[in-house]
Amino acid sequence: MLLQVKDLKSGYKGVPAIHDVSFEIKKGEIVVIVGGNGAGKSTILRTISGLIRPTGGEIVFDGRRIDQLPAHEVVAAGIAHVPEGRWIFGRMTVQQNLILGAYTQKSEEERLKTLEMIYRIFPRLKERREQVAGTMSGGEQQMLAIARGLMSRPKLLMLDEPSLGIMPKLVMEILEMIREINQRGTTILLVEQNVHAALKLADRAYVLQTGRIVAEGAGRELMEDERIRKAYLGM
Amino acid sequence: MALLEIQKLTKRFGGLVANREISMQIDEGEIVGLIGPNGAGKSTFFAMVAGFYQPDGGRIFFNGEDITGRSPEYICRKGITRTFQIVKPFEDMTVLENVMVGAFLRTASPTRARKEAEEVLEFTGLANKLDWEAKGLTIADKKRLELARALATKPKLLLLDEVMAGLTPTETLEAVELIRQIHKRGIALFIVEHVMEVVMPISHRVVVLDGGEKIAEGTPEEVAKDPRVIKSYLGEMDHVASG
Amino acid sequence: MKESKILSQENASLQTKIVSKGKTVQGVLLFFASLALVILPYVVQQPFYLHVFILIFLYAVMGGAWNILGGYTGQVSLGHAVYFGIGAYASTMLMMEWQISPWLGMLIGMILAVLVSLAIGYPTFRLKGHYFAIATLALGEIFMIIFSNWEWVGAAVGLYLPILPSVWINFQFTEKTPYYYIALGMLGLTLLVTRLVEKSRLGYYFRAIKNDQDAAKALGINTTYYKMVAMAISAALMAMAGTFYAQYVLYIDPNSVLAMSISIQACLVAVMGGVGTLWGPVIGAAILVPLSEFTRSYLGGSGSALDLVVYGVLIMLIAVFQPAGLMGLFGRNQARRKEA
Amino acid sequence: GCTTTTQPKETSEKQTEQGTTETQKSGEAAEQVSEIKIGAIYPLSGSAAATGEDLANGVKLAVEIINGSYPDLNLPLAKDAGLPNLGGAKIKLILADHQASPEKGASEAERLITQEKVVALVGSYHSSVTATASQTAERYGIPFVNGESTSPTLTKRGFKWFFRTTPDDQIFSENFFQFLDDLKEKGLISDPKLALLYENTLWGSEVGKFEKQFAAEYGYNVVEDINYPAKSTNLNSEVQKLKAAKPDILLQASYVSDAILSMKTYKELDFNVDAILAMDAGFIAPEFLKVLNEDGEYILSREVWALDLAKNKPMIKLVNDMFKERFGTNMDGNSARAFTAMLVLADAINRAGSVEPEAIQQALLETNIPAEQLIMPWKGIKFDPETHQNVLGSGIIVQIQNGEYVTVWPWNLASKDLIWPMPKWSDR
Amino acid sequence: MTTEIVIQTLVSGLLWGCIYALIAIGLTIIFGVMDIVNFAHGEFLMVSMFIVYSLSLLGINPLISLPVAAIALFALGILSYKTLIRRVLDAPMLAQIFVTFGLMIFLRNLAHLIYSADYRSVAVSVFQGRVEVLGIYLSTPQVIAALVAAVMTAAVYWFITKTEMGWALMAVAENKNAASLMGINSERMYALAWGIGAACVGVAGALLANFYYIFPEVGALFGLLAYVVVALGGFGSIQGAFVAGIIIGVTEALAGLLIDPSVKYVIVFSVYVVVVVLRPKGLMGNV
Ligand SMILES: Nc1ncnc2c1ncn2[C@@H]1O[C@H](COP(=O)(O)OP(=O)(O)OP(=O)(O)O)[C@@H](O)[C@H]1O
Ligand SMILES: Nc1ncnc2c1ncn2[C@@H]1O[C@H](COP(=O)(O)OP(=O)(O)OP(=O)(O)O)[C@@H](O)[C@H]1O
Ligand SMILES: CC(C)C[C@H](N)C(=O)O
Ligand SMILES: [Mg+2]
Ligand SMILES: [Mg+2]
Repeated sequence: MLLQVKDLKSGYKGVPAIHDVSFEIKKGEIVVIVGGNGAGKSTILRTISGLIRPTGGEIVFDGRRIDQLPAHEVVAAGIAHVPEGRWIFGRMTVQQNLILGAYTQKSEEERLKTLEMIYRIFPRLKERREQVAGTMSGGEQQMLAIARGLMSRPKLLMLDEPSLGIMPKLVMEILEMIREINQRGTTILLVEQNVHAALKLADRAYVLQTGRIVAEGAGRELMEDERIRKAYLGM
Repeated sequence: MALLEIQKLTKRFGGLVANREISMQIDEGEIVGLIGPNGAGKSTFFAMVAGFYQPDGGRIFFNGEDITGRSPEYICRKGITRTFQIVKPFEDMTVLENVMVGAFLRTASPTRARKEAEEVLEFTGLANKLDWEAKGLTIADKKRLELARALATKPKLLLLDEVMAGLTPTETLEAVELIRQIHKRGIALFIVEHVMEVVMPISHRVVVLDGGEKIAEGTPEEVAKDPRVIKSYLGEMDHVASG
Repeated sequence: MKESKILSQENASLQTKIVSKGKTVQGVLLFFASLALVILPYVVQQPFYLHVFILIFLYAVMGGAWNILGGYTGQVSLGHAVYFGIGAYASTMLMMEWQISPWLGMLIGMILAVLVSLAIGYPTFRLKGHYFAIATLALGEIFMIIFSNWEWVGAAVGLYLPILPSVWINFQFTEKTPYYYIALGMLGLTLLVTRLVEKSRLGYYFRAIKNDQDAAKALGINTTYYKMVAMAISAALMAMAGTFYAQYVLYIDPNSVLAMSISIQACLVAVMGGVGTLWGPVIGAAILVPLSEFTRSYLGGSGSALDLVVYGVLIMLIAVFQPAGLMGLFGRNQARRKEA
Repeated sequence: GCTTTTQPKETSEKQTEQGTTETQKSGEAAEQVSEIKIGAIYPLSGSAAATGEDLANGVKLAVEIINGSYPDLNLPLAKDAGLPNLGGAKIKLILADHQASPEKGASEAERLITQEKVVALVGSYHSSVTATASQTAERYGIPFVNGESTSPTLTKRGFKWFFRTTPDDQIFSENFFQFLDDLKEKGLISDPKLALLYENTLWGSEVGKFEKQFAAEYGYNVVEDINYPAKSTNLNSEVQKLKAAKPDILLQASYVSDAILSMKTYKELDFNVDAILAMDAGFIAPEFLKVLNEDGEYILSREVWALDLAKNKPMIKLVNDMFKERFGTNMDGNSARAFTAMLVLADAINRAGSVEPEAIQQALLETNIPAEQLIMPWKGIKFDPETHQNVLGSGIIVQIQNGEYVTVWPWNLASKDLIWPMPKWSDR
Repeated sequence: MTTEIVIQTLVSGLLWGCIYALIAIGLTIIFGVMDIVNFAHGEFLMVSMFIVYSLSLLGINPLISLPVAAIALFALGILSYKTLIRRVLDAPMLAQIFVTFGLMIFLRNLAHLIYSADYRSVAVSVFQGRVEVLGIYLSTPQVIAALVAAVMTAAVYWFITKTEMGWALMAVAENKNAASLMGINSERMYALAWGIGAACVGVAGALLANFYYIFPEVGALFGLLAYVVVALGGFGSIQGAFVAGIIIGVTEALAGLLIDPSVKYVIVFSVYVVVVVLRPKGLMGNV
């Protein structure tokens, strides 16, 4: 078991956003969390990565409690979080952004190797590596954000709506890429509104509704579920 | 006469030509989609139409008036309101107050502005978050707020830059319905959106940009079949079909 | 879906009830507070205490003036001394050169301040954040130097106001009480203006500009124009305070009415009380003025600067523990409600 | 004590009436007064705080001498402990800080008068602050004795309660030209080119104005006239301008920071003149020499006091010794003037035999202290009945020689010979 | 007016400009990373000068006290951050301004309390006297300060743009949360920025102490100019601060000489206003 979340409670300024959420991720899996707008998906990811402190519950990663760690130590422990809204460093170049992604990786050699790999996956970034990241288009920035998350060579990569604002052709490519990254050995926790594609991709999925997990199962299973189809797939 | 007429609009950033001699028009009551790969220049184009960027060439006419290079607020008063791809809510103000700011464009009376804002919020489904501070909204709600605020200015033409992104398919359907309702009020719409489930069913016409140039224009069906569009933008369409 | 809507409407009406109840309580409190202030001079016979109250009112007016531009509109000016100085100099010069009553002089000073504020605002409002703050600071210094060299207004020597008979038209009194009421009246006016602004379209536009200028433009707000409006109102009130100062102290020089410290004081009062709130500057002044007066009185005579050490520590403490200003202590419930 | 609390409802006329009756009441009580409160308002913090401390020390020593018994000192009230006419009542000094702000000065005056119930005030060094503080005193009808503010305007306001012991800048400026005329007579100069450098403050620009006026009157040629901003970080361009004008004599008016800075810059840029005639202030502040050491040598400054005056008046040394013992430094023109103002005030209160303001005011008007009873080189103290300016005051000129301020002019008071011209930097 | 005098003035202005730059660099670093204008910057300078002064009383050579002052100021910067600034990170900009404003009043008057208001100077200055080049006088301590300014600008610039830690600082500056997702400890970076910024002004103070008088209010003189220099150069821009320092120094000197000393600061401030009206982000600002 790579990640275990038990009875997690969290929220903002005393207002709870998720209630007693429990789920787990095994090594090598792709797990998807789906749910409507404001359900609390991003909040779960933020709590795991240490951006917000949980108000209750436990998070165990790789056999170690991480729920009280600050964000920068969570990264060091092996979790990368590609947040909603990208958060790239707009004033720095693409390459600087990427290198900062590998901040916890102290070996220069390893870093260059990872960078090479990233440039293979995202040739657009290689081409634009000297561009100031803030002037790139929305989609380009999203690529950069994912690539930067990968730079730390995480054991668990958490992606918050990576397809947001991405052109259709790339959406498929990005999801394809996620599968590829997963096949190279990185466990994935994905939050996605593009429910079809995400469920197709997922080994397992959780459905979140107003801060509570209301259903779970294998991706394809859920896609068949009548309630889910109605609530999320618009069918 | 076209509501919006654009002639050979050009914008450069240093060496990069973000928009090259783009011409197009929008008629009264029309819904036009603007699609194209990331970085194609869509937001740039919007920014020029709304007066946020000065074009390096070309002209923009609205209702027959040359509005090229006019200030954003002038253009807004004339009837074009934009939303921002990267949302810009008034964070310290409540949802209601945000929308009232929009409504104040057409009335100076706080009571009227409030009534109108409430109506718009009801219409856009934010009515239950009236007194939330805008900074506490999720991104999707912030986008909805952008839309509500823009609507409150009573525009003739609404420029929507990816306000539908980040919705579940069910929510997307609701959003499409919302856009239809807006259209019914006689407002022309110019929409940038990567979610084909939104663009294709509602657009009367679709314009496609790539690398700063207009590469195609036509009905959604025509565009969807255009090989250039498929190659550079849509890719394999299977996931679209599944919507 | 429908259910939740109804629920929230109920909630909303409940809240309005609570709010309106809060409002009546507030109204009653306000009424008694004003009454207390009005009869205060009949109760407090110590001129020094009246003096402290007058200073509180004066600084509250300055803070309130600053608040319109800095608090509501978010344009942090560190050069408001310019308008204060104009108010002080205009009424004084008009009085000395043409025997014009300072009351009229005050109005003319306010108009002049508005004109100058527009001339300052037009070029500088394209600047944002700290660039604007430092630009206003620089302009403040420029005005100060110009006045220090301008012979007609007494240059660095300053102006001694002629002592005139104590009648209302002369805006000069041998006693504190009239000054007290004038200052109180000016404060009332400032609060009234602030209230009107707050509740009207202006107030919404100001706050929109403070939050995001691009978004404001996209909604048809001519940001420069509205910033100028805010600046003009702010400048006029500041000039009014300047006239009062001149008539109260009866000696002005660039150092005492145009110095950077005036601008900073005005800002400090608003910030300590709570920017962008009606009562913030009043609370700020009510804390800061006595703090400064009494620490100086009790500790200043030693010459060890202990009073200012204490003053500095207190400012740090307030800023650290009440960063949203002391209003935060009162307004907390309201803020919670909005966030929840 | 004496109550001057006024009823806010009363009109001003009534107030005076009432004031009189009240003070009469307190006059009756005078015999039982054991403590007389006097307020002193000085810049105890802020950039002039060093000087403020010096002034406060002067006042403190005066109070000590008044309250104690010092038969060897031929000063008013030194012999007896306290004020004999008020049954040996002691003076209680209340110090207040005005931070160099006119508003705070007025505020402190207000507080001292109405809260502390002081019977009179001294202070406040900065003329701008004295202006407002004395205004407050005027309003309350409380005597204000000023010992060290030199703006001539102060005594031209027609105030009834304001008295000044020190000569003003007009007199001091004229002293310079009398001195120059004397030099001419001695053949040390013939037709010197003068340059003026003065700071852009109330005090500095008034000095500049008088210097220009007297230069014209006495027929001297001013080749450069620089009004510079106080609180400059550097004075390079000012000094370059001076160099370009090549004057023989520089007349300067600066507070201490600029005095120090200018001297450093003269040396650095090798600016030489025959003499620098300084309008005291920064040039006589104790820090001036502490910071500059030998680089401050040969400066000529107008003064009102110098330690070497003790040659003619041994009492000066006695007082200075007391001062040094208590505060660790020698007295200077500032502390000596503040000291004197306090003595003058106490003397008046004593002669009034009452703490009633009107009585003190009357006594002040009748003040006539002879030269022997002063540590100042003045002919005495006697106030002009109209302006209340001491008419017997005068200035001296001192020169820094071997780290001491020695009197060099008027010739009859001089303890050392004038060194003229001052050596070039390269020859030192 | 001879050319020689104009040149001499220009050179003096240049030297002073470098000193302004030296003082301003620390301010721009702190601003660049934290988006906070430290109003106590001038007082940091003053503290450093008093440290050098106190050590000189013990007969310690200013050359030795320079690193001591730099380290002490580094500590003061970190202390200020940990005790004050950290608590107002999420507060509005104005609250931040006023924490540092309170710190300014506090430090200034604390110095007064400890050292009294007297003016002092360092007795055992090593950098003394002046050199003469082609008839132009250069004050030795100022030349040294100017050289240090140039070296320090280069060093800080290199640090920020070329080292990973510099990038990390900039990353935190831009988006603290995003930086922490990269594994960067933003707390440490903020503290570091305050430390480095204060250390830079510590160096400036240590050099200035060699040729300038020292008293509790000395920071006020330089503080205001430092803000203008930083804003003119562009908040957060190291090179900008250097160039702006020189522009201000030269403008001040030439305006005083060629126009009138009484209005030299009018010209200086006008230069700032005119430049930012034309370039709203200062000369080299990118923020
Ligand atoms: N910064 C914040 N401050 C206060 N409340 C917040 C904040 N961010 C989110 N919330 C609230 O927490 C709840 C959960 O939000 P969250 O962002 O986790 O939802 P989500 O499932 O990711 O939604 P979306 O699909 O729109 O991104 C929402 O009610 C939201 O309003
Ligand atoms: N201010 C700017 N400076 C330099 N380049 C810019 C600037 N703004 C945009 N660009 C560049 O111009 C191109 C067009 O950008 P634009 O934002 O218009 O794309 P878009 O079509 O909206 O893309 P997306 O769908 O990803 O939002 C991009 O390559 C972008 O990097
Ligand atoms: C030189 C000083 C004794 C004069 C005094 N500072 C004044 O302002 O009048
Ligand atoms: Mg989310
Ligand atoms: Mg875009």
